Amino acid sequence: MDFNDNREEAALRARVRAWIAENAAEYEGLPPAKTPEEYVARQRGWQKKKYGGGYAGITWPKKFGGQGRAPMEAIIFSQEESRSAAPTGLYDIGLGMCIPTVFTHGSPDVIQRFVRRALEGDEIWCQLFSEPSAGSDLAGIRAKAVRDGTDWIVNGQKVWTTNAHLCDYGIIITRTDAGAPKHKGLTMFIVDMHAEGVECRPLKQMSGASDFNEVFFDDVRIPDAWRLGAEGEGWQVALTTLMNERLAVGGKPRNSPDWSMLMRVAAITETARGPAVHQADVRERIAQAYINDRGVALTQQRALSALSQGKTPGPEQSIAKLVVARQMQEISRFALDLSESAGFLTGEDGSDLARLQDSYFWAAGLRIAGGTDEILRNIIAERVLGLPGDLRPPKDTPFNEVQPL
Amino acid sequence: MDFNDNREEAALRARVRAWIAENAAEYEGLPPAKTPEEYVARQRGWQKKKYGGGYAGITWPKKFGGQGRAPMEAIIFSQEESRSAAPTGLYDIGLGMCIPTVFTHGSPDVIQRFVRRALEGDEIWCQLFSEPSAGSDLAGIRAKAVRDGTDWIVNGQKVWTTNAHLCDYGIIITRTDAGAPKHKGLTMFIVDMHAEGVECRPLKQMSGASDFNEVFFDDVRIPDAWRLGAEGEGWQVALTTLMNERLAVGGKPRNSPDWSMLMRVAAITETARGPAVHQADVRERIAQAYINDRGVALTQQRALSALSQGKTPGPEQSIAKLVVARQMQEISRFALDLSESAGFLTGEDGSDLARLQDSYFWAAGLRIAGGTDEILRNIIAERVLGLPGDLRPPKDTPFNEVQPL
Amino acid sequence: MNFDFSEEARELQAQARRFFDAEAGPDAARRILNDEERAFDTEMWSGIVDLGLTALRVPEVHGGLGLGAEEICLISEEAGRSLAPVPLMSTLLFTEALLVAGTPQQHERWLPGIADGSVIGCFGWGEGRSQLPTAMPDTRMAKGGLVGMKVPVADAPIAHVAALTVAGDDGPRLYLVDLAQDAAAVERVDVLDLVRLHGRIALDGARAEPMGGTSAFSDFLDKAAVLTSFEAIGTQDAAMTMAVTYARERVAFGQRIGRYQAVKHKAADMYVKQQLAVAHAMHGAWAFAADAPELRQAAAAARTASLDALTFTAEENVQIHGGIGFTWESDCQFYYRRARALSAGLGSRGFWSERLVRALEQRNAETA
Amino acid sequence: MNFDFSEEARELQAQARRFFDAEAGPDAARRILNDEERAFDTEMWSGIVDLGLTALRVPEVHGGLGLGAEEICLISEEAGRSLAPVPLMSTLLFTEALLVAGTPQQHERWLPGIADGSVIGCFGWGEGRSQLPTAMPDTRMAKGGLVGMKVPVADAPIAHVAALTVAGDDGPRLYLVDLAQDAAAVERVDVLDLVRLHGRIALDGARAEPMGGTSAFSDFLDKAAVLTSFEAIGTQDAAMTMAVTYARERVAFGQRIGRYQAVKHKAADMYVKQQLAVAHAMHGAWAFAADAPELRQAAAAARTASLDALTFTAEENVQIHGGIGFTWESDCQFYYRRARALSAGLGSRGFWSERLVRALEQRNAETA
Repeated sequence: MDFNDNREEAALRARVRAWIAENAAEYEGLPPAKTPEEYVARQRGWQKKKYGGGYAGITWPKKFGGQGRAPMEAIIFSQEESRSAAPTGLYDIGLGMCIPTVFTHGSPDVIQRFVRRALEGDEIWCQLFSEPSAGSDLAGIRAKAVRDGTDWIVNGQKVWTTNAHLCDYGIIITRTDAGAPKHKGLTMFIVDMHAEGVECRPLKQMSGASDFNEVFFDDVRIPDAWRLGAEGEGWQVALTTLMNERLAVGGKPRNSPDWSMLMRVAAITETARGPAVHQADVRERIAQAYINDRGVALTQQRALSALSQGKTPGPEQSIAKLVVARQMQEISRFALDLSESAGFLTGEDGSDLARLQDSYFWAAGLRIAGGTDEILRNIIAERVLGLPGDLRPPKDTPFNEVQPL
Repeated sequence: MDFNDNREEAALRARVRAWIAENAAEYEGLPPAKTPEEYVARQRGWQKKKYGGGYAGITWPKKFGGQGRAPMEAIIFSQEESRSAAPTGLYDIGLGMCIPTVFTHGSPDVIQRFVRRALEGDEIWCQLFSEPSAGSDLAGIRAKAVRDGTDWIVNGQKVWTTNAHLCDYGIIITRTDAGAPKHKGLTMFIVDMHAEGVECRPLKQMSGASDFNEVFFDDVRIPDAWRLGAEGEGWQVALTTLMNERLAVGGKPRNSPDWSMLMRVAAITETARGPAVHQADVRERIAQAYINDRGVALTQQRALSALSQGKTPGPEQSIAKLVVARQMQEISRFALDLSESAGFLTGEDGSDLARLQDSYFWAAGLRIAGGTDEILRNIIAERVLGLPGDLRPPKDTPFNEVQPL
Repeated sequence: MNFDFSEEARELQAQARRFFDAEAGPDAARRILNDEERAFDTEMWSGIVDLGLTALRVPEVHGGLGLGAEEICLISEEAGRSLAPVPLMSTLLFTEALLVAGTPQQHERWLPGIADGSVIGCFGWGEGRSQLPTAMPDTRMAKGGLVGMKVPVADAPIAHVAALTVAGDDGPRLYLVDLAQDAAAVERVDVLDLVRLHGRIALDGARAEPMGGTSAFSDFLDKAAVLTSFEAIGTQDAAMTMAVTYARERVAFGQRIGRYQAVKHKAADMYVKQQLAVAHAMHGAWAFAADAPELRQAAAAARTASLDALTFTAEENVQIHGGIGFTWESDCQFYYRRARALSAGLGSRGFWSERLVRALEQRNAETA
Repeated sequence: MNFDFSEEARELQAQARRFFDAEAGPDAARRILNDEERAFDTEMWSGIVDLGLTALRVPEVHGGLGLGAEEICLISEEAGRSLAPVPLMSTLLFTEALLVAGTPQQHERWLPGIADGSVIGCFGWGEGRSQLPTAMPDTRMAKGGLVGMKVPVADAPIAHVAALTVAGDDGPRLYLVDLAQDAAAVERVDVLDLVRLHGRIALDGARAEPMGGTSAFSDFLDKAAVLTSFEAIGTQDAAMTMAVTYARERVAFGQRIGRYQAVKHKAADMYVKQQLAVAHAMHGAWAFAADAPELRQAAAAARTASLDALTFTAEENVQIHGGIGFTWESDCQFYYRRARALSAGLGSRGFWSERLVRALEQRNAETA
């Protein structure tokens, strides 16, 4: 066992670190971008540098413009990148989920048209899957695509689309045959987000912030050449995308409260029995938080180790979001409770209390996003432990004849 | 609101108390019975006194030998009885569950033959429902009864039968038509526990104690006249019995650990941060225990009040066992943990630690007996909150063709 | 025995409920949410006053109905259920402070206005830092008046008069402060609850009159705990109903999600926690009405159990709703936020569970 | 980086597992259960010694294999999984005490016998009252020897030698006691675990040799925590496998009970708790092997998390089995009882979670 890099890893890390230090220097100490344009420009600038330096698409096949290298190299790059001031995030969904779907299921022309431009940062992508009535049950898609000559006409609504308003293209899953069984009548397309009939609206969360969009499609035209996979095979295509999502879903959101923050808040808080940090119940929560936070981080180390050894990580990874989201809600509420009525006052941005308040709201969403607590437990029990699936209504009923039970 | 008796209740209570004081005096200070015979003799003696005094079958209709009085009177009697040294328990299942089933579903002859003798204490009854493969899913009964002239021949096995070895008669549910759907092929009978082919074996629990029996039936003959309800109607008959069980299932087992016991143990226990009773986590558990224990007791007061007002208690009652069993396991484990390795040593009967150890085992069974935690939650959600039932396989498949999914 | 509310009290509750069902609820809350000023609903307030809800506890001699604790507990439950964006709970708490600790002169001065709805009261103990309701406040008598700061105080921006905790010799005690004076400056503050108005009261030598000592304050705190427990139960019941209704209708994977045990058992747990809270709150109502020595422990248990039920239900209501529950447009946020308000309003569950154990120890010591 | 065990260690684990799968498990445990004497399985013990499991950590110079912490952690996991009714864990813990704190003479005297299986060791700290492993023991030097009482001590009735905690100047320290002396009388005691033998050691002026001071004891405690965490994880995994297997087969209401989310999610929670425990235990193994300063916190986290996982799994394994799980004939009881044994063996979760927080505070202070 060894937590340190091996020789090759260390050499790579040194190289990467030097490159990042040189290239990301210009972003240090910058204030947050003031406009969406400035935000996009920074992100695009950095993506282009990565492309130029040979650090874009590190694990992608060379024929798609990638570097064809091992996952560990991508991980080391991203670890170092996240320690720097480099502006990242805008390309994560496009390059992490959309484009791999494009190069797995798209025609050679489509690959030629889209992949390299995305990798170079020229075009930004989003993923258009969730709908108001297709959340956990993603195959319940209702957005319709109807064939019209060599085009398709799309109508419907998508939700929870990250950065839709900044994107150039998206991958969209639609129902093309309502008479087929639920999972059989779906088809995936590339859609031009600037096309006529596409409207993005910010989706306001209960916290008041808007981190996502709703996207409405009103007679939007898509050429059949932009279809990904065969007609009616959209569900299989979506599974490719989602597999990449599972790998991408990380652990704890950066800056979310952890055991040390609870310890800090408890140190300055009085209870009826003296300082909070001396109280056994508070200490118990700190211990629990450490076990959860650090346990998830160590579990991720196990997965990285497997990657580093050229193995496929085991199913351990699947526990991360389940543990993290719940923990975030518990610890935020507990710390806010400790702070009594002070934890109820808002408006002091940047304070520990403000972070706890944000987390208390954010955690409620994190318990739902990317697989609810309940769906994740099902996945763990069924895929890892081999328990049978929930009893479900027959799968072969035509979608438009399904009677909810 | 008033926790005290109203005038009539107070008068009744005074009368009852005086009667019990006089009649139960002989049991005061008695050591536990040394033999089953002695145990039965004491219980029978007390039941006969109650019968003589007009305190047996208080709420039963007069035509069955009861007193035809209000539930509140039975409650007041049983409250006073439980405060006395009177030996009770052996007749609870027979008079609480079996005989009400007999007088609801038995023929006049059968009622004539059995009801009064049971009430007088001459014959002791048990309930033979559960089987190894019919627990939560009680309708999964496999014990078979086959018609033979005016008799039925019973074969099969029952489990979790309380006091079977001391009983004279039982009510038994059997499958009489395996070709009918699961709930339709059942029939209920009275069975003579002394008949040839009936064998009772003590069923040892994981604690090592044996509080129940297994009962094996090997070609046991039952006259058709002892059938309760129509052939194939056994499930409806069983529901009568179970309805009575729900009313009978009380709260916390007597002497099980509560908040005050935890407080007592914590007062003599040191932790790394001083006396346990000063520790916030221990105090939190004490508070939780009080909320659960007292909350259940107060909930039962609500039900009693409803009875006392002549109303039917609401569904509040259904929470009692769910809360109590869980709480017992938690508090026992927590207190044993607090006692560190001393809580692991056994053999000191009667000590707080020994009671906690017993409870830790008993609670694991209580979470299962009379409806598991999971079944109770289903019942609350479906019957109280009106949520739909679990999706189940079709109910009309013949029992012997059911393929488990 | 009769461990239930009287028919009369239940009838009054039903009346209030009909009113709130028609006038209040999430839609009324959303109107306030969408109003930058968070102005309270004066029309609804008139209706409440007309119903006599502010007059309930006021003795008849002061123009009220002179009713007991039972009625006011059930009205608190309805106020909680309805999310009513009016200063009803604040005024009820202020009224109880007056009844527990006020002088005859104070009664004479303020109770008639409460009864006729012209006076809005409030109660404040927090001072903007992490602090317990029974901790010694910084606010004290100096410069011939009160000096200090109280924040957050529910409904302070619209209240005429406040009961505030002030440093006494051996703990906090209550002072009555007429807010119509320059030395008691009130401004609105932002809090997690976006419907109920909160304010900061800056006291700079404000004229104030004592209302009882520390032990009277403690009695008031227990009675306030009983009332806010009923309020919390009402809010919890509304959130539970919202969750259950959605679980009965929403379909995923071809079946209503209420069929899934994960959802169903969550709902059952909401109910179990609710029923425990109700039992303790009723015990509290009885102890309040009977002036029983159990009040301290009953109030603490009621408050702890009701906060547990409300917190769990508010959080899992969002979870049962899934993505939609996490949006601004969903009503889930009202309960999620109100759960924080109720916790912050009178000390969190940790404070009350500790108070409960102290009360149990006290009783143990007395009976030993 | 390589946060995983070496191939060699995994191979050794697989070997041990094959042996235990064939020889130990619930059936072997039941043989002991049904034996009034609770005699340990000497044949199994010979097999274990032949496999070299007692010799693993003994330096080559003393006739052992001189292997590191990784191997012994994985062997502990298998010992836990198998419920093996042999004094393997006790002997491993005694060996670590010797390695951490023993003198060269003590090594010379005892290690060869451990390696060849002729010496069974044990470790005792409890004294029959509620007490923490780090509390000052009553057992002390007097009458020219040790005076006091140690109970319960796992495997004491069959052990030749013991490492016991004794009052030092600033806390407990270890003494080595040869049990072949009249002044150290051992008798069997009854405990909740009916498979693992436990005893009381009455010390009446027993000859004893010091093994290191209080800080050495503390180091030993951390290493023992790592080993028993792996043991707990092994036991937990066996109980989880039992629960999952049953849930895949048992049918109720026409479907396998594993289809019900209430059962399924319980199983998922077992797995989640296990994986957290495994991650921390591996961190502990690394810190143990690397003599890293993180050992204190890693060991405490591993122990806390593994007891959590084991307790939950042992309890819910019974629940998933329903009525049958509550019978004497079911294997559920072995895990339900062993969970108590593992908690009692080295301090409960409360002790270790407090120790964890102290370690975190210490690290915070150092890095500040």
